[in-house]
Amino acid sequence: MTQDLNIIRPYGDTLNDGLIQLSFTLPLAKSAHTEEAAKQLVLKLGLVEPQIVYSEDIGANFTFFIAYAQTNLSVNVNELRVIPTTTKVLRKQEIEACIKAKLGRQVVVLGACIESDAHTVGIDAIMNLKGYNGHKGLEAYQSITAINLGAQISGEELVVKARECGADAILVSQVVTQKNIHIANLTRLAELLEAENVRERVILVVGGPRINHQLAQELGYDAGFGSGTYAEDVATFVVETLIKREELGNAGSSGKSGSSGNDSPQAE
Amino acid sequence: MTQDLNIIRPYGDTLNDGLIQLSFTLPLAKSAHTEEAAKQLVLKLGLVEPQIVYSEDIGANFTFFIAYAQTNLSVNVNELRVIPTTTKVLRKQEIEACIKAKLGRQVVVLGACIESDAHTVGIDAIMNLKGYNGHKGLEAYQSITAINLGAQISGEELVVKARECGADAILVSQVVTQKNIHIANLTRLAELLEAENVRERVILVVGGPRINHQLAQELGYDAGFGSGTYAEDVATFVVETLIKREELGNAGSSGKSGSSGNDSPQAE
Amino acid sequence: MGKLNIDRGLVRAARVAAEEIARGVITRVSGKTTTSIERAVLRLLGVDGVDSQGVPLPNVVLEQLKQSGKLGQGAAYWLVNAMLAYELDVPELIEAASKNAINLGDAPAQEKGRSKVLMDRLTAHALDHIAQTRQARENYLCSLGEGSLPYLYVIVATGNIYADVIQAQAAVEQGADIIAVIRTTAQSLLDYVPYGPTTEGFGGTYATQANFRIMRQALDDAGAKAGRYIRLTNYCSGLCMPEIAVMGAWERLDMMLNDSMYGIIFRDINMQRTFLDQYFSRLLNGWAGIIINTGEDNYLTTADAVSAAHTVLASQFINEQFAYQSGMPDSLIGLGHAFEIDPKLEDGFLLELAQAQLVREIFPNAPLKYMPPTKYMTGNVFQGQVQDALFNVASIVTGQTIHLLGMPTEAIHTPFVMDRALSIANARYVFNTMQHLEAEISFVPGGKIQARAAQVLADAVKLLEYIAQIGLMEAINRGTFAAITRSPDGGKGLDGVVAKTEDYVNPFWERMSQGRATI
Amino acid sequence: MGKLNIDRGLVRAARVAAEEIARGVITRVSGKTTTSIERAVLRLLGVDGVDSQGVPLPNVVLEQLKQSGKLGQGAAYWLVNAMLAYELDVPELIEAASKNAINLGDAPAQEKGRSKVLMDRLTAHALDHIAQTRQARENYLCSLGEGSLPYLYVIVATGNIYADVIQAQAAVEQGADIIAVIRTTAQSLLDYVPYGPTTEGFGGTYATQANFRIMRQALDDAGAKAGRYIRLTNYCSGLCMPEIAVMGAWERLDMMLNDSMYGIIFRDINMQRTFLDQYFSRLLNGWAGIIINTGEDNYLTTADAVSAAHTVLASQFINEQFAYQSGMPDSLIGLGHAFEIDPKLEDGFLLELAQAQLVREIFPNAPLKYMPPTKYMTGNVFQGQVQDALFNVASIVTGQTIHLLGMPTEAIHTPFVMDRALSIANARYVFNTMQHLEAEISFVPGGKIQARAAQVLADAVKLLEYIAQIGLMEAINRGTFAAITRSPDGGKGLDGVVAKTEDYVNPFWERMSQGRATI
Ligand code: B12
Ligand code: B12
Ligand SMILES: Cc1ncc(COP(=O)(O)O)c(C=O)c1O
Ligand SMILES: Cc1ncc(COP(=O)(O)O)c(C=O)c1O
Repeated sequence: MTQDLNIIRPYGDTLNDGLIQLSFTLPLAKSAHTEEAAKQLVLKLGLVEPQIVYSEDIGANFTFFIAYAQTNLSVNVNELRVIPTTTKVLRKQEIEACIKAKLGRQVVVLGACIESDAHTVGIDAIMNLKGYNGHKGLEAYQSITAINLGAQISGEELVVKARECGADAILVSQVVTQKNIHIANLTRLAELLEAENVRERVILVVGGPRINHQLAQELGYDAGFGSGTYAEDVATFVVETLIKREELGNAGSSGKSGSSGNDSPQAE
Repeated sequence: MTQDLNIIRPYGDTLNDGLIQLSFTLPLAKSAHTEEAAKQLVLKLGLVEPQIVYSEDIGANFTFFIAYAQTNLSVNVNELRVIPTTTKVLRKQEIEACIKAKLGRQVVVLGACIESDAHTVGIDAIMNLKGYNGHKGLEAYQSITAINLGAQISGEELVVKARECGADAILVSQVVTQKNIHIANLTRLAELLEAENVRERVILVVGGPRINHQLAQELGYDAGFGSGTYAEDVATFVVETLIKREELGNAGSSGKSGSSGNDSPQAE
Repeated sequence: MGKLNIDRGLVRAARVAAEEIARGVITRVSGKTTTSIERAVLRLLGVDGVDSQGVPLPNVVLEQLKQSGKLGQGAAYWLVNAMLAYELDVPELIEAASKNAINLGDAPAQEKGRSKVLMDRLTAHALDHIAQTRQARENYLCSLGEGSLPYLYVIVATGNIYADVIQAQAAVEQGADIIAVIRTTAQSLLDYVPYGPTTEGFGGTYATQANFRIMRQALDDAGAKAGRYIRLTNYCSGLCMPEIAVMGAWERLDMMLNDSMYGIIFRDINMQRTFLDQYFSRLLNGWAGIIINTGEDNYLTTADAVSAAHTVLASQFINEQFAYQSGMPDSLIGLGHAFEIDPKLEDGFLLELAQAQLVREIFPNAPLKYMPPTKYMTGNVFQGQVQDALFNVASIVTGQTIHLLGMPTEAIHTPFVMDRALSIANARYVFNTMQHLEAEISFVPGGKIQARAAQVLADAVKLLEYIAQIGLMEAINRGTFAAITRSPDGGKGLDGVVAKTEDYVNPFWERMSQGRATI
Repeated sequence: MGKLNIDRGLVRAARVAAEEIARGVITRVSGKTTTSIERAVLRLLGVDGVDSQGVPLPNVVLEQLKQSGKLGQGAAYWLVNAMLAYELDVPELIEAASKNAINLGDAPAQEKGRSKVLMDRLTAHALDHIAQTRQARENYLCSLGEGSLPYLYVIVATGNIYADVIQAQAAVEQGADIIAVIRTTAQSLLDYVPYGPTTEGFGGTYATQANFRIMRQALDDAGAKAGRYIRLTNYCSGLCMPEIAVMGAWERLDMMLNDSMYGIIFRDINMQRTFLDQYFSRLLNGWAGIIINTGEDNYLTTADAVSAAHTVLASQFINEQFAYQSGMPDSLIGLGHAFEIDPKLEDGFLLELAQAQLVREIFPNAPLKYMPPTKYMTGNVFQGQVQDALFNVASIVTGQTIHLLGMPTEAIHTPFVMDRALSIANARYVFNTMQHLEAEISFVPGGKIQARAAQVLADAVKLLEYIAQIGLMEAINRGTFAAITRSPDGGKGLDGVVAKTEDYVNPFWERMSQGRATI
């Protein structure tokens, strides 16, 4: 199958058939009208040939729908801009070698699950010795001093600790996202670090299942990592960024410029 | 929950949150670019806050996506026009009584699963004695002569049989819909009946899981019935229509006018 | 040994009755052949291609012979005779015949000895080719290995063979072991096999030899990449059953849907025609080492899975005996059954288990084919995943062999590429997490499961004994299976049933059924 | 009797060790009370509402007493004493106190006899009220009946109590038997209970008495319509555990998440505080006929379900003994466990079955709470349905009592109204189609399932005996549960642990633990 990257459409069983499955609930009791409303809604999304294949009254004046429909829209993959955190993830040994060769000192990384969030499994997967899926965590790196503060750490505590241990990088985790609480928490932290003059001195990284690099940058973080991240992904980013900053001989100000607006950490 | 019928939106867990689940496949191997393409596609559908919650490389350069997103669009339920086949479905005894009182003769109904389609379970559910889900089929109606031709009946055969038995109504079933073969089959049958001058003399009804009344009317049928239809649904429609036509004292021409364009069989 | 503690005497009684039933049918149709068998013979002898009108050459030749009333001696006789008479090889002869330059039936009779030599050579050539194909499969299985049991069987059905290939390759990457190319709705009633690669079908793709070859190649490639042999399946069914058997043997199909009664019941094909066709095609399938899949699952789409459970079992006994009549070994008899009990029925799963285990214990060496829920699937694709999950559980817990994957979208459309991926993930999870559960559990003596199994078996025996009395044809006439009635002289394709003459020749029939009950 | 053929001697040994462990802890913290217990006492005596700053009155009063160092005698003592001294009823007194017009600790000591009379009256009043509430539940259960086992338990978690009500009512119509209102992420570490109806929370809704009442009413209505009693659940957990027990008893909650160690391990709450709080709250829960749900499932979110299986069992034994210490009967001890084995593990389901059956056989009279897969759920909602289906299978096959429904969207968001509908349909189908499967199957002697169960039990006994030796506090300090370590003097809320004086008064504690081990 040769694929025209200018026109990428969903695929059911035939190229460009544009087939999509949807499901949703309408706050109406089941009736012919409700069914028609569901169909109209699908049409309003610009989809064609809507098929309401299932509808069920799920109580309390709600009707659940499953639909299939087609889209004539397409995406031009050649035009997409995706910003990678790094061009190539290094392996543990490579990272260790890199730190020894280019930095010649311990890198201090501070991790925490902030504010009301107590989901530590994710940050533990990155920080703790054991790691995740057979990928060791940062504690296993000889040239990294990894300090994991654990759950429900307030921004204030984090600032104190970061100063105390002279952190090179702060890794924060946010898992609960309901009502966008993660956005509120992350924004508050970024502002606090700024106000406390810590922001410029650290690489600030956030991770979690609903986090991605783009969102992180929008929030003023240096990088963001989503589901399936391993310690080496973050370590590569941290170490490469540190080296670049030190090479510029001017960690403070270049760190600052790297913290926002800049598209790719590589491009600094 | 009081609901503004002018603005009906999907409901996740809060009124008007507009939440929708989608899934689709893109014909691209999994990569950050493909993921971004999926997100862009969701945005192109006019949805906001797209969350790609799952992506999987499913082989042969396909990636499967599951997404949740929100719509700000809404449907005005007060403005929807839904055409019912009948205002109220009669029960078996009522139908029988109605035929005796108002028509005073046997009603002849011919059923068939047409062309290449051999899915007889649906038409059997309507026609055969046993019926469906405890609802007896038309064969169980004393005042209805129900003739079920079964599977894979060509339009030509149907015309011959309809003439032979003096059918009042022809009930056709179409279950296979791939590549819209049902549309082709149904259109062909309607044209054939027209050409053979049978169309005006019968009530023409179609049923099947992907059929609805609107589609049927667009194709020149008097009525269409979808999933979960029972014999009494069709019988009510057939009998009421017959009575109206006979009351107009002019079965031929009113039958004709009822066959297309007319919104509601009730409105005749 | 078994978990159900079934009465082995009843199982023997069932086989005795079924043997009598099958033999009765074969005896009754003996002395006849069919146009489709003769076309199959022509194909085996090398007749292939289409004429200028696009009519397949086996049909062209057959029509010539039929019209001149000469079919009774067998197409093989006339072909070989004419080859000798006109000193032409098969393609030359057929080309001439197709242009009406030659009428096969008009050729002067040739010397018997010469005929026999040529006939033997052509027959040996064809059977060798099949044997080589079979060997090729063995070699692949040896070098590549295969998926673990139960085999994951999925369908592709885009209507376009090239799109099917893409779907199939994705399925293999997802973990499928067997790919079935579903046939377009209209094909089974065609009295010829379409020719060449095809790109348009409805609810399926035409079964053509070219399509078989294209898919075979694609699956060999995908299998090599995946490191396991991928089996290919199609439908040896409908009016052209024997011809498709030839094509399947040629193109190394590994399985074929092939039932002794499906065409009669579900396609209203004449029963004499079907019984003859199934006999001959099973000879071929057996020879080619092709596993047949019987179609008892279909009964449960029109009849109720609880009340008609014994008809499924009875039919399996009959299908087994028909296969034995054609000399097939147990290892090729993929009896079909299905998980089709109403999900709303309390303890329905217990009955499913009872049935699946019963079939497993009665046919321990058959590569049973277990069909997923279809009838009670709805447009609720999420709930569909659950129904399919329980089907997967039933399969692994009762040790089924060929596992046809249920699709969440069963009630909606033929599978999308993502539907198959979801189904395969479903089955792989269930099979893996319950890998050795079968060995871990036993059924309580005298419990609901054992009682149900005993009942179904007893009812099946009763039914078989009744059928043995009245004969299978009459039994079908009385609506015994799938609640559908068919008369012995009704249905499509009766005009293709032809009386054999004394001197009827069919070298394949002879060779393949050596040492077995012959018609 | 059982299916696992477990060593009953080991079960006894486990209980002996667990009893020693629980008693050891209770002994060690005896002589202390906590701010939260005292606030609970105040609530029981009628202190409710907030001051002009929105601070809950139990906290206001408590702070007064604490600041003047008078907590050691118990809040009840000071409240009653001041009531007599100033001749005020509770609301009047508290209003005055909240305005700092009166300091409870400053009131002159009143005559013991009068104090006792008033104290007894207030105590009886409170306990009567609880008894009436309990009776109301009994009446409902009698007149309406309840859902069949396992009970279908779903959560609502919109953050807004009014939206929760809508979700809950839909869930009841869908078939739910139990509604849990999940608490907002931040609440468990608050050292006060928020007041009034609330409409904003994150990942859950604040637990307030008003919210309890609103939901109770809604469920009574929905239950009346549905024709079955609907149970309401919330979290008796965190720094305010005892106060929430009071609120739950008042507002007729039917179940409470209430664990002896969860707060220590997962919320880093000080262990002395937690052990005291859990003791007192269980006294109340027992008195109110509220089923507690323990939180062992949580261990498996940080530890591995296979290698840490025995820690779950050991913890269940400990939770059981702590409940016994508070005088709870088996029928209220809803021990928790979970279906959390990696779906990729071969034969993982066998291990799940072994564990669920083991717990069932060891705690035959406990209303076990079985938790669904969460950790290995992914964004693949279709596959999620399959994981949940197998969980449902495990539950019905091992006779669990309280079945917390898995949601297909577990890895994505708190449940949408449609997610719940799908989950309930999933479970109802599985339970119905497998209704009597449990009675039908037995496990092969010495098979993988029995062997696994034996191993887990043996390991649990070993662990319990080790903990009995070093003491539970030290064991937790060494990271025995959930791979998390906590020190006896670390964690939040230690400042709320207060030494009792000789003349400490807590009329509820006394009344409720009559005839039982007291602290
Ligand atoms: C385990 C779990 C818990 C455990 C947490 C134990 C612990 N110590 O962590 C317990 C039981 C305590 C818990 C409680 C709650 N939970 Co919870 N929980 C989960 C669960 C099942 C798994 C999360 C997990 O461990 N994933 C595994 C890890 C490895 O994945 P991860 O977190 O995504 O991390 C990876 C990446 O994201 C990334 N990453 C993550 N952080 C970071 C940081 C950096 C710097 C980097 C580089 C990378 C990185 O790398 C990791 C490895 O690849 C999820 C559901 C699910 N299946 O996802 C719900 C879930 C996250 N919980 C949820 C909720 C609501 C809660 C509660 C609020 C419920 C309640 N009201 O009681 C409470 C409160 C907890 C609190 N105060 O935060 C919701 C969140 C909904 C939302 N989207 O907002 C979820 C999605 C469940 C649901 N559907 O309702 N939970
Ligand atoms: C049973 C079945 C079969 C049986 C049919 C037996 C028989 N005698 O009917 C068998 C096994 C033979 C079969 C074969 C095939 N089938 Co089929 N089959 C089904 C199945 C599982 C159930 C259909 C059914 O019986 N439903 C129950 C009845 C009661 O429902 P119903 O038809 O919707 O009828 C109700 C209403 O629609 C309405 N109604 C229907 N007709 C009429 C007519 C009138 C006048 C009125 C008023 C009402 C009415 O009332 C009925 C009662 O409420 C569906 C999947 C599914 N779960 O839906 C696939 C399905 C319909 N089959 C399908 C296909 C592709 C085929 C094949 C083409 C596959 C192949 N290539 O071999 C073949 C060929 C058949 C052919 N030539 O038509 C596809 C169709 C895809 C599509 N959308 O185009 C489906 C959806 C499966 C799939 N996902 O691939 N099939
Ligand atoms: C044996 C057999 N043949 C054929 C088919 C397919 O139908 P058709 O005859 O339309 O190819 C089936 C149904 O699945 C079957 O079981
Ligand atoms: C016993 C117990 N308490 C409380 C909770 C909830 O956490 P939180 O303490 O944040 O309310 C859980 C987790 O589900 C639990 O099991």
